[in-house]
Amino acid sequence: MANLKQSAKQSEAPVVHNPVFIDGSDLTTPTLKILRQDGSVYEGAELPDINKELALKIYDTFQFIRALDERMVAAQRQGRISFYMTEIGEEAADIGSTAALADDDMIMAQYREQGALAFRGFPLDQFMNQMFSNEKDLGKGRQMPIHYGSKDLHYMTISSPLGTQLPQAVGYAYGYKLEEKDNCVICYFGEGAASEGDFHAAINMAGVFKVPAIFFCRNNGYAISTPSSEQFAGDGIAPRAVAYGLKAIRVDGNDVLAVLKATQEARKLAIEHNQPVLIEAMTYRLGAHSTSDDPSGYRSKKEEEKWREKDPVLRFKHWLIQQGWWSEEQDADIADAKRKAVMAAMKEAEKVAAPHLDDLITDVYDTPPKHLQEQLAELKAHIRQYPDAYPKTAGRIDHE
Amino acid sequence: MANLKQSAKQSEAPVVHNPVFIDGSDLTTPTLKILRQDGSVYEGAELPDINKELALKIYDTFQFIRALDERMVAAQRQGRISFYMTEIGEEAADIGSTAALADDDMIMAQYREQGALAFRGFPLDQFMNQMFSNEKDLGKGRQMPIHYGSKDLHYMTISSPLGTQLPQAVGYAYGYKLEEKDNCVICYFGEGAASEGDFHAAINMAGVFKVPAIFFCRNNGYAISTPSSEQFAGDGIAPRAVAYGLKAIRVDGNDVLAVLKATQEARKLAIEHNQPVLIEAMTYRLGAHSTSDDPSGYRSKKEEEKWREKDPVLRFKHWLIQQGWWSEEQDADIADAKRKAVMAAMKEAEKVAAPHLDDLITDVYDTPPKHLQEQLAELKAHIRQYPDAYPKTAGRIDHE
Amino acid sequence: MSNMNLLQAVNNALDIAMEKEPKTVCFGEDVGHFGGVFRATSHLQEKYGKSRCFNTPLTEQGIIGFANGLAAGGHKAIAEIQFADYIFPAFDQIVNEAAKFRYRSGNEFNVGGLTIRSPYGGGIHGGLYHSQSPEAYFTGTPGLKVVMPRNPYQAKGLLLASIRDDNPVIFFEPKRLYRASTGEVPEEDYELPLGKADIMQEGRDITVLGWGAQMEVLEKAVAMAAEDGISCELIDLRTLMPWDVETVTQSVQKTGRLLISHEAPLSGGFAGEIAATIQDTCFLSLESPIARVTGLDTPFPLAHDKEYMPDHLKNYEAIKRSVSF
Amino acid sequence: MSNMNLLQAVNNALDIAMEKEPKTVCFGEDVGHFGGVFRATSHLQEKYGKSRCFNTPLTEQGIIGFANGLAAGGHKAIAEIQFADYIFPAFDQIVNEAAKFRYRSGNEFNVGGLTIRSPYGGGIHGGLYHSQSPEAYFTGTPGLKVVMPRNPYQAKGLLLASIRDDNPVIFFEPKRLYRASTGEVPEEDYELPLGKADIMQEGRDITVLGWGAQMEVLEKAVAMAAEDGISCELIDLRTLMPWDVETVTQSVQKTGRLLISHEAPLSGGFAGEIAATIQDTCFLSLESPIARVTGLDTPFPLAHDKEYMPDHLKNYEAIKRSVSF
Ligand SMILES: Cc1ncc(C[n+]2csc(CCOP(=O)(O)OP(=O)(O)O)c2C)c(N)n1
Ligand SMILES: Cc1ncc(C[n+]2csc(CCOP(=O)(O)OP(=O)(O)O)c2C)c(N)n1
Ligand SMILES: [Mg+2]
Ligand SMILES: [Mg+2]
Repeated sequence: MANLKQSAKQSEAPVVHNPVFIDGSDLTTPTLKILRQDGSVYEGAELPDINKELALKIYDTFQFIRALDERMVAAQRQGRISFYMTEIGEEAADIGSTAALADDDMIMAQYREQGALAFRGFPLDQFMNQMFSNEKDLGKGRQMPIHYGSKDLHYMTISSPLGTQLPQAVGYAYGYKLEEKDNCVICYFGEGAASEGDFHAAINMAGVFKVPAIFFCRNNGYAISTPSSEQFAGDGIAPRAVAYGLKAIRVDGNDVLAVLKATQEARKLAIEHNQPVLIEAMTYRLGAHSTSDDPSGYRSKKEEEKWREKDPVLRFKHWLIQQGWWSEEQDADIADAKRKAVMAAMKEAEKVAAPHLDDLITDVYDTPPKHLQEQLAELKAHIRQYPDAYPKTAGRIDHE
Repeated sequence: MANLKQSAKQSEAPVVHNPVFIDGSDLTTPTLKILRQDGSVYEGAELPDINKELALKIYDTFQFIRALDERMVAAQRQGRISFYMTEIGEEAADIGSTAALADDDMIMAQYREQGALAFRGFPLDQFMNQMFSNEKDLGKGRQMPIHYGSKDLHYMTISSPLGTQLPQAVGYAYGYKLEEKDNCVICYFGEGAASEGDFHAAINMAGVFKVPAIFFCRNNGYAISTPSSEQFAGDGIAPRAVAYGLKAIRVDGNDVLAVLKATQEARKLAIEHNQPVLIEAMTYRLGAHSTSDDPSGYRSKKEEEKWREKDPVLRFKHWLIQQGWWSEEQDADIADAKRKAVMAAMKEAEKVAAPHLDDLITDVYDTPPKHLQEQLAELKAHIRQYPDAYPKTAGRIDHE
Repeated sequence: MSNMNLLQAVNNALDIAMEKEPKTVCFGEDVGHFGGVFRATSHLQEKYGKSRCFNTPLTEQGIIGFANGLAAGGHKAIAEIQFADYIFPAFDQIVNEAAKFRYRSGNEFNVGGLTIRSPYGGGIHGGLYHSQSPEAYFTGTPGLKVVMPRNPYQAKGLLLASIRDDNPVIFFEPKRLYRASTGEVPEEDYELPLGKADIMQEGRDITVLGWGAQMEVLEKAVAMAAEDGISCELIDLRTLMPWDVETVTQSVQKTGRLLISHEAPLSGGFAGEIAATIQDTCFLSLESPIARVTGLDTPFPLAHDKEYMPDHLKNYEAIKRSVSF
Repeated sequence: MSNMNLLQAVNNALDIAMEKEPKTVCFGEDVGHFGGVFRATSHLQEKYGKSRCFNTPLTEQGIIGFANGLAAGGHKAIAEIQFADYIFPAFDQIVNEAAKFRYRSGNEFNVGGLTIRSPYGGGIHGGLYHSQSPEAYFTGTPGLKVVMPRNPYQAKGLLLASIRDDNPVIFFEPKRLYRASTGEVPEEDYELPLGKADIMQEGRDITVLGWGAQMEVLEKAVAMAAEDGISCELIDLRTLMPWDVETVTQSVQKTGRLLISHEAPLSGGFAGEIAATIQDTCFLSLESPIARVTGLDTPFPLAHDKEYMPDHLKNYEAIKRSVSF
């Protein structure tokens, strides 16, 4: 079980009579590792709570996400969707941590955590509906691809502005505490987003209000082209939590068992003690930042190769095989099946119509106020006049 | 000399195979103390660079600020000025630290650092002109009392929004670095203001850009009514600097020799190594937050008394007398002289006219654009029509 | 009925809201034990406990971020920003998050339970940073409602409606009137409708429109005009977004003239939006240009605040100019 | 002269500004080695070194706070905000600090050396957060200048003028046109005046006014109208604050009609301010209501972005409506 020692309080702090500056060398942040790359477990390592079923569910999600990411990058290149972001190389981080949660713990993600949503059971066709902005998209076709959200699955809709979900997670978790629910919030963010003021506000408030929240940092080395060495001068993100009265742990983010273990322990702290925890997962964004990006402009292939050797999916596969829970044959089959399913779903989603024009003005407010109704009416009249110019909607305007 | 050890880097960090959470107990922040309350020096304490002249200049500033604060609170009660803020109890912090700087190091203060400005030699009548918003005010009567500023004295004009000066200090210090000046910026702020996002942005950027800046936190226990226990859960402010790759030191903020020593060392780090430093001065706001506030609503007289016994001015006086540099007789004289000077200056400033109406629109831009000139012309015409309604300005409008 | 000042009316509304709906939570800087720097939240912590009324750390972006999350979880989050001048660090959480929460999620999530209260406006010798009227920064953001009451009765009814409205509402309180404005206020729970202007006085010659503290000024101006035989229709807009185009249009179609007054600077102030709309809806009825009587296009000054303010004399003169155009 | 796209023109202006004035510094997210996500700062780090062109941590409030301090120290600070949609975390540093720096200090200090560049606008399938046109949030803030160019030639001349202007300037670049708009641009240093509108085409029947990327749309609409025999006077406002009231007034006094178009939502958009001013300065000349053709009062949508946009057809129809009023 995790340490629950008391924080040192000011009053007990020592006195000195000559100036001593403290700095990063006064705080050491160890990294939790459980799995070696070959799938063997470090000696003395304590395994997380995991059985075959959970292990295979995690692995299934890995495979699904790999298939999805690969396919959608291709789809973007073909011009079928406008934008995509992969999580290749980081699957163990979001999927391993979500696997430690209760199904109704709220997930507040940044944008590179489709794996967490898949683990929760978001249907493949919903992924596709979102990316194709069609009328079946839960988000009504309003946001760019990958901005998923699902109330049923307790996955807060993604918002592009970075860092904003962090103080929101504190408020959401405070709501759990008020209602004495046995739930926590997990809030994902990148090491880049951790530079936003909202990050600081969030962890400071989490410490003061003692909320059941897990702040999960994917420290993947880059924020678009900016390496973490130009993002911060400290020793990563974990020490910040210490400074604000939280507990923190650093894990090998490519080691799904370490991630799972750390998150299981963090969840206990959050739920049982209203102790907010920050987890820093050290990982690497193997792909481009997004389909709009080309990393060859700012980093070397060699660096990428070094990290490709730490592939979290492969590492976990080795362990599964060593457990006798999985085989190479099954592996080939599943990859194939996932690819086919993704392709089929994509083709389906492409056929679905765009959202109805009326949804241009719904949800701005709970009900459309008069001025929006008028603007919509005007717009419809205009579209009727120029149907060819608005092919997506012209055919479907009700002829009031 | 201060320690200049290297920061521990991630790569060297240890690996563990069982989850270990780090928290505040893993980092100890000692407090630097040099002077005891009775004016004696702790054994083994290293004194700052200080001679009789500097010591008496500091003490003179203490006395001036006490006289000014006392008088202006009374003036506010009498309705002569609208607002005032005292720094009683915290004099050692701002004055002791400014005393460690070069005269042309930029000071970017919060608002409770009139002592720093007085130490720099801001004339008494200028203090008064600002508070009476008269036409001699360098700020042209535009800001509330105590929002001083002086280009000549390298004291950035105070701005009410909290925390905003912090990232500005980083930019200003970066300018010094670009020009390879042997200067640093000192940036004062309260422990309350340290909760603003701008604080985090500032120290993170300072660490990354390695700028010659000293972030000086007056941790005086309160932000208006909010005690620091409801402001943050960590061990004060200093550990935050560690997390962001700065150096940090905590000092007894009522011990002017400790403050001076720490700031002298910090300045060396800043100037010689472009090493940003955070100084946390532990002190107490003995007075009300401002003349609009009444602290009896949120804290006990007993708590205040405890801190009154730690009076920084008295403590320093004892030391001065022990040095043979000062006497009780001189003390009585100086207090009396300061009070008289303040009173006289106040009476002078009250007589000075309000700023000219034209200054209502200057300095919005470098030169007033047409629309502002027109608005002013209209306003003048209106005032001419109703001179009695605008007594401050009606008499002085040029009769174009 | 009991006689209350505007602060008491706000406090009373919060009290009722918290009593009736246990999911209601009030927070902000110094809001807890102390009851806020203006004491709008006095005694609420005593009555409802520290978990429902509390101090926050000093971070406006954190406060509204927290409030958004709390509201998204189904609570009524009432956040106080100590002065409207200090709302800007929270600007992103308001305009990019709160305002767009429902829309971007296709209504999977919303922060309809959010209300942001903040004292605004000049007249207290506050200079640049204790005087601003930032309403127009928010009226230009689809998804937000903006409400500004003029007196205690209005404040209570509009605040209760704002809290219960299922949209994020920014509620700006005229701090100059906190203690200066008193009046009879029902003790019981009541709401005044959002989105509806209030015709305070009917008239024939010109429509005079404002909101919040400015209504007091306009009442004086209108009274002066009356002595000159000018009959003004005085309207309090109350809700600035979505605003009551219909009531204003009807009034201007009748009077043929419109004056709009606010403390915020002229350029970019909300009067511009109203004038642009009304010159369209009332083009054929307008007998003189729509007049705007506002603050100057400067930061809020201190020594010259009297000169800066759109006071009753400036409004009175503008009324006369408009009528004799 | 050489043929440049808008990005190249911006890059070229930055290059010249940095070359001529060593106190000029460019920074922002990904601005350094990589040259910015749009590559507006390409090669500047190579040429002028890492200390004068560099990446910042990912914090807009920090970037502008830093820029304010650097400018206060006498440097020309050119800060990039990666997308105008992400300018809001810096709102406080812009509207409460940069805009008021000179005024509040009585000119003891100023940040006249500050220029904030940011790509704005829709048309790149960006949805809510890669499409916004937030200019009106800034035009309502005395102390700021706001500039928006329409093509490469304008971009270079206006950006150089903005950098050298001794006031904080917000320079919004039409990202839709970054590569799409090309044209002849002088290689040498030149400036175009701030505060002056540009009459792109003279006309008799109606004044058509816009700025930035919208000018391209308006050119099309005006051409369509010309085929119907309607003679439009097309004006690019270029500087939104302080704006050229005189040129617009003179034009409307001549044509008797005005249409203003922008991508931002209608309510609270800058067209409102212009309409309010012009209905006053041109009251007796106006032959039809001032028309505003703008985005809808919603967040910027994705699937329906075409429907949302104030395209040439909507403008064309509005021109006809106005002329036949
Ligand atoms: C407030 C804000 N500023 C800038 C951006 C543009 N942006 C999108 S992603 C990104 C980098 C984020 O890096 P990080 O947080 O490390 O996450 P990662 O992409 O590595 O997963 C940037 C700068 C944004 N979305 N929001
Ligand atoms: C952005 C902002 N929010 C709120 C305020 C109102 N306010 C003025 S001083 C203050 C407390 C500051 O406390 P601290 O930083 O500890 O400084 P101290 O007063 O103790 O010296 C508050 C909340 C402000 N000026 N600016
Ligand atoms: Mg990253
Ligand atoms: Mg304090």
